[in-house]
Amino acid sequence: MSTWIPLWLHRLGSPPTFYAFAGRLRPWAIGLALLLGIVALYGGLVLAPPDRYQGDDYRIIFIHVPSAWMSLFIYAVMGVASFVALVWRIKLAEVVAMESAPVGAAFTFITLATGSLWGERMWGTWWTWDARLTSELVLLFLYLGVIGLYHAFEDRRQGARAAGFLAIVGVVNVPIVHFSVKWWNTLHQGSTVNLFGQSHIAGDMLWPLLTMMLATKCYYVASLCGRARADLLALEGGKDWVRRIAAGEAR
Amino acid sequence: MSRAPLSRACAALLRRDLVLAWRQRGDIALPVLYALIVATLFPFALGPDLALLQRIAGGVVLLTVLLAMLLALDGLFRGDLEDGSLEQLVLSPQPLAPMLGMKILAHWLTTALPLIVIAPLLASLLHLPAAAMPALLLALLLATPLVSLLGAVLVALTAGTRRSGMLLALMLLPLCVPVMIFAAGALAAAQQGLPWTAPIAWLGAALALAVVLAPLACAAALRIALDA
Amino acid sequence: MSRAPLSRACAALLRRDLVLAWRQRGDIALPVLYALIVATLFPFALGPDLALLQRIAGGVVLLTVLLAMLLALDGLFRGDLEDGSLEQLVLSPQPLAPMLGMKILAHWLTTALPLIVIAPLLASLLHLPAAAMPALLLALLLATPLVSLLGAVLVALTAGTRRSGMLLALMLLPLCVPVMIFAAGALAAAQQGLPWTAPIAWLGAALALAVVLAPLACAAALRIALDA
Amino acid sequence: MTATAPATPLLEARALRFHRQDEPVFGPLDFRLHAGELTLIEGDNGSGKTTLMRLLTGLLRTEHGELLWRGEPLRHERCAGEVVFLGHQLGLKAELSPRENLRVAIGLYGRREGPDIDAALARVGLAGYGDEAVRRLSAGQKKRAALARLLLVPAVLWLLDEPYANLDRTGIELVNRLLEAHVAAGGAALVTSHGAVSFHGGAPQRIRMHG
Amino acid sequence: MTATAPATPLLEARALRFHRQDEPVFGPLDFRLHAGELTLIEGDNGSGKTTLMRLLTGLLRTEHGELLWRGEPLRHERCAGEVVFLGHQLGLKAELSPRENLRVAIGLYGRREGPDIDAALARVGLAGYGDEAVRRLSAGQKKRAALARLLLVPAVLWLLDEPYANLDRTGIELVNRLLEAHVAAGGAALVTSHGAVSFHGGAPQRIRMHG
Amino acid sequence: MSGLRDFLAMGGYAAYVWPAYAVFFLVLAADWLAPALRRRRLLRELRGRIARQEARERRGTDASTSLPPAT
Ligand code: HEM
Ligand SMILES: Nc1ncnc2c1ncn2[C@@H]1O[C@H](COP(=O)(O)OP(=O)(O)OP(=O)(O)O)[C@@H](O)[C@H]1O
Ligand SMILES: Nc1ncnc2c1ncn2[C@@H]1O[C@H](COP(=O)(O)OP(=O)(O)OP(=O)(O)O)[C@@H](O)[C@H]1O
Ligand SMILES: [Mg+2]
Ligand SMILES: [Mg+2]
Repeated sequence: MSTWIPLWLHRLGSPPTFYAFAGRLRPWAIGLALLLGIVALYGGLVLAPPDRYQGDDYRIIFIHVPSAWMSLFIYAVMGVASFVALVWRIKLAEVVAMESAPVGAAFTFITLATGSLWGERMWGTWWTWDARLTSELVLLFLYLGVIGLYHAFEDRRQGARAAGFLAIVGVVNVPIVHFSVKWWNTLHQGSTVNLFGQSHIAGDMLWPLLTMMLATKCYYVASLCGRARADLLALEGGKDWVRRIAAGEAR
Repeated sequence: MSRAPLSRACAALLRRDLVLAWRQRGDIALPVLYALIVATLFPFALGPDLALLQRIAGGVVLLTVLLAMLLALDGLFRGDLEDGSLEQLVLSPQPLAPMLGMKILAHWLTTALPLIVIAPLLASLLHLPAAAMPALLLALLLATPLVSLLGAVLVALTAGTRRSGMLLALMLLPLCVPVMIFAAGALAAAQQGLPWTAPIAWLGAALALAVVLAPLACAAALRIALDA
Repeated sequence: MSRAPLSRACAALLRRDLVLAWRQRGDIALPVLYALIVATLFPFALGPDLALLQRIAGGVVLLTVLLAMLLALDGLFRGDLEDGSLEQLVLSPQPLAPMLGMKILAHWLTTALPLIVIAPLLASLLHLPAAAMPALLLALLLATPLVSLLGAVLVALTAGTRRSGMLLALMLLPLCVPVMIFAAGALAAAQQGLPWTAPIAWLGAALALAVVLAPLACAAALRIALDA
Repeated sequence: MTATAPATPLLEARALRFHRQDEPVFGPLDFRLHAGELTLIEGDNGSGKTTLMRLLTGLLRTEHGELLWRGEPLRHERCAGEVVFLGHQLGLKAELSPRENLRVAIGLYGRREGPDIDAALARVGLAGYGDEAVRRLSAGQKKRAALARLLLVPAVLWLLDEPYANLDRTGIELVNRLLEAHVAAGGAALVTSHGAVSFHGGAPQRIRMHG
Repeated sequence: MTATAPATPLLEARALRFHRQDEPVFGPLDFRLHAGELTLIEGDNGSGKTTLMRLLTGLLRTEHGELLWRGEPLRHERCAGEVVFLGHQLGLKAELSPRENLRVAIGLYGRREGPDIDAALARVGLAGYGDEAVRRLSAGQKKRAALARLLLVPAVLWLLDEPYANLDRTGIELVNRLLEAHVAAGGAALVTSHGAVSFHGGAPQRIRMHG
Repeated sequence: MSGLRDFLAMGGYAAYVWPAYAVFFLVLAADWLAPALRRRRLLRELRGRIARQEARERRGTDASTSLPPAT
């Protein structure tokens, strides 16, 4: 047990192995994501009753909140992977960090867009400069900065190092987003879902929310697999295994 | 044969940058003039409503100074990168972090300091109440080196790239927001006659941290950037 | 052997500048992001008072776009001057004025146009009433090329000097004030529901004049600047 | 190539001097350059070779002495398109590829009959580098990309300021062959260099700066 | 000069290769450079000479093969102050005078006993140009100002990338004499060039890139 | 049928709810397609690079022929 896990990780760390592994994992992950997503949407859009105060409008919650969680979760993953990449110079960690960024940015954008739509109805304005909204916007900028920096370098590994550096510095923002509602008084509502304690939300709204959260996690894994595969091709362009793939797909 | 002591090297570098800035004093004056233009055009853009101007004066001065600094930030390493001086600096037997600290200091002295000097003028152009002036100056004295230091790290990160401009701006935004919030907070409190030491203290603490860490981060970032 | 016709030369130059801008699209995005930063920081600087913001929104957007353009103006000829391309252009068998017209056009397309595109976004970030939007866009569409054209003449004049930055800013200020006054006038009128065609018409007339004269002046200025 | 009457020289300098802030840069020079001739400008570092070149292009103004183009005072409009200049700064955009740079040059200067861009790139030894950004080329490769311009644009007079710098031996050979072919086809060239020229088409005329 | 045990070479490369995005730039190289030796790096344009130099300074990271400095892996901290690099970009600030530029170099790198700034400027033929802005010097004069740095800073290893480019004949002579004196005093030098070297201190070792 | 219409009307908030869902799905779809397109482009570029390298290697072996003929 204590020996095969490092061994397995080491094997997986080799790009061609990971390329193949990700290729096999991807269909499963996206399949699961779709399945969970459909179930959650059915539960959220059809089964769950209208909210007592908000009517049907609250149904945005089923995408807003999981997206918001993912935007933070993915940033954390990216930060950890960047740290590993900078300290131990593991190519795969670089790939995971850098390819997480676009997915995270997508979820952050969704959070902002859906939040705005919701806010237009709930608060009468689609944007205010309160702490939660602003720090989430800053999160988007951080993601974009990481992506931009990565691609701005000619040498990808150099880019990964520079962007990883930025990602680590930006980790400070993650707790700020999460606790902003607590630290400052904001228009945005506080924590309602509590994984460990009592959640302040009806059960038939809670389960689709949690299912959707799992679906987005699965989607992240699937998307990351696809992106990492593409990135590995770019990164290892000179290696034989990639050239074989290139030659193979020419036919 | 004699090794160059660190202090001598720092002095040489600081002196070089200051002399260079003096030779190209037109370029130092640019941010100052830019700030002046903003302060001059503002009343035209908004119409000459005195109470309105007075109300927004503090924020506008802060913002203007910060933006004028950002303008100049981009050039922090550009010249040295293009003519090969940066390579010579990195290859010198001196530790890189203090050297970069000197460069940042020179940059602050030549861009931010003139801005701080004219800030009272800008403020009175916009009819800022005199009572808020100390808070404004103190906020600027703390906020500008903070922006210089943190900005330098980002500039170093983008030094090796082609598309530095956009990236820099992208990365600077999240950085400026908190600085702005604290500085503007102090100013607003002062304008309303409330105590304004707390946000200033926060800025001071952040500055102390940045003085120590930013040159190190800058050196690390620059080594990454040059490795191409 | 074939002489290059003027139209072909114009197309080649325009295309070159657009391709270059695209390759360095980070640098095009810089003014846009800069404008975004200003619009983002403004509410922090002033505090989130909706009515106040709304009141100054139009002027701030105008000013921001203009300043962001000025930012980029400085680089209009710098790159070409440094790598010798400008000499090659001047020595080519083409009349210089239309060539420079193309460069100015490319510059406007790559800096001002993106700014105009995001201007509505900026405006709504600052809660500008929707009714004022057409006036804002029209004012920008006329004011930005005017600034590009007049600015180009000044940039050409200062191209050969070392202290370009300050000079440029100094000379631009008196130039921007009238543009700003007319544009802001139109906007203020629109915001109050008054007719706003007169100031816009003035801007249009100035633009028509500038389109004809500015490239000629620019060419003359550039020849002077290169003779050193 | 445009044929010129052999009597009037393409370019003629009479008592040409240049002062910079009243300090003389180079003394009075007299020379004539006919079509089909190559002239070397020789002189130590700082003797004014580059300055002379810039004067000949019309970028600097002639204030003392006379400079005639086909017998008439040299003005930019008169010689435009017939002169091509390659200086210490190569005039290549670093972000564009050699191919794109050459395409712009053709757009501005027109195109001579003869090789197309690909052939010109191959001739200067840059086959395979046509689509790389110039920024990524080595110092000598950049120089070669600039030389390719000479092959493509229709110009009678080539003004080359140290064309040999940064080139390897085959590159130096290449420049010599390019010059020979240009002169043989009736063109003219003024070249500064510190000694790499070996010219097989008759002894070139020499201008010594600083006597 | 610092004396080294003759057994361990100053600089040693073992199977040194460099790849740029997985494309090989130059093949495996093996060489040793002892104190008191001069090595020429030869190769065509684009063969990787400049890249090799940047690798030797530690600006680029060695990823394949080994690079040893006095027997230990080359790291910047280890060789700092003992190596001086002169590349295609001269590292001079255009707005400062040669004298000011050299003063900065001394501040950063320290000063060897020997000539002072004025003497060094005179030695490279820039007497009288010490206070002119570098921007106003000719191409060759700029190069000479950069060469003066070699005379002033204490470094054992000189890495010179095309030191002869843009120099006139006396300038080329000057570089050759500088190299001889440096090597005679126990220094070492790596020089790339396209053929201007004439060295009187024994036949230099040669490294062929793309051999 | 009216069930579906009610469902689509979202209690009067269709204008908020459905755009939100549309954003969600469109953005994720774009995210999903991006790597596939990039992969195609990468492989195409890679094949070009291989071809270029082969051309260079060929050029390397008979470098003398690329010289212009001496007159
Ligand atoms: C642009 C506007 C908005 C943004 C950027 C935004 C952002 C976020 C973020 C980042 C989170 C996750 C926080 C965390 O996990 O710590 C979140 C959660 C949440 N948001 Fe929003 N939001 C916006 C508008 C709204 C609106 C208008 C509502 C409804 C009135 C809303 C309701 C919620 C709820 C209920 C949660 C879950 C809180 C929890 O249980 O932790 N949001 N939002
Ligand atoms: N920054 C860069 N990015 C990518 N490729 C580069 C870069 N610099 C050089 N190259 C490529 O690497 C190879 C070696 O370049 P290098 O500059 O080391 O050559 P060199 O031997 O110094 O040539 P020269 O004699 O022309 O100076 C060339 O093919 C060049 O195109
Ligand atoms: N922009 C300038 N401003 C003032 N003086 C200059 C300028 N450029 C050159 N000089 C001076 O004019 C003289 C001639 O310079 P020029 O560049 O013409 O020399 P050159 O013969 O080309 O030398 P090299 O062989 O080094 O290229 C030099 O003494 C130089 O210092
Ligand atoms: Mg010269
Ligand atoms: Mg080289």
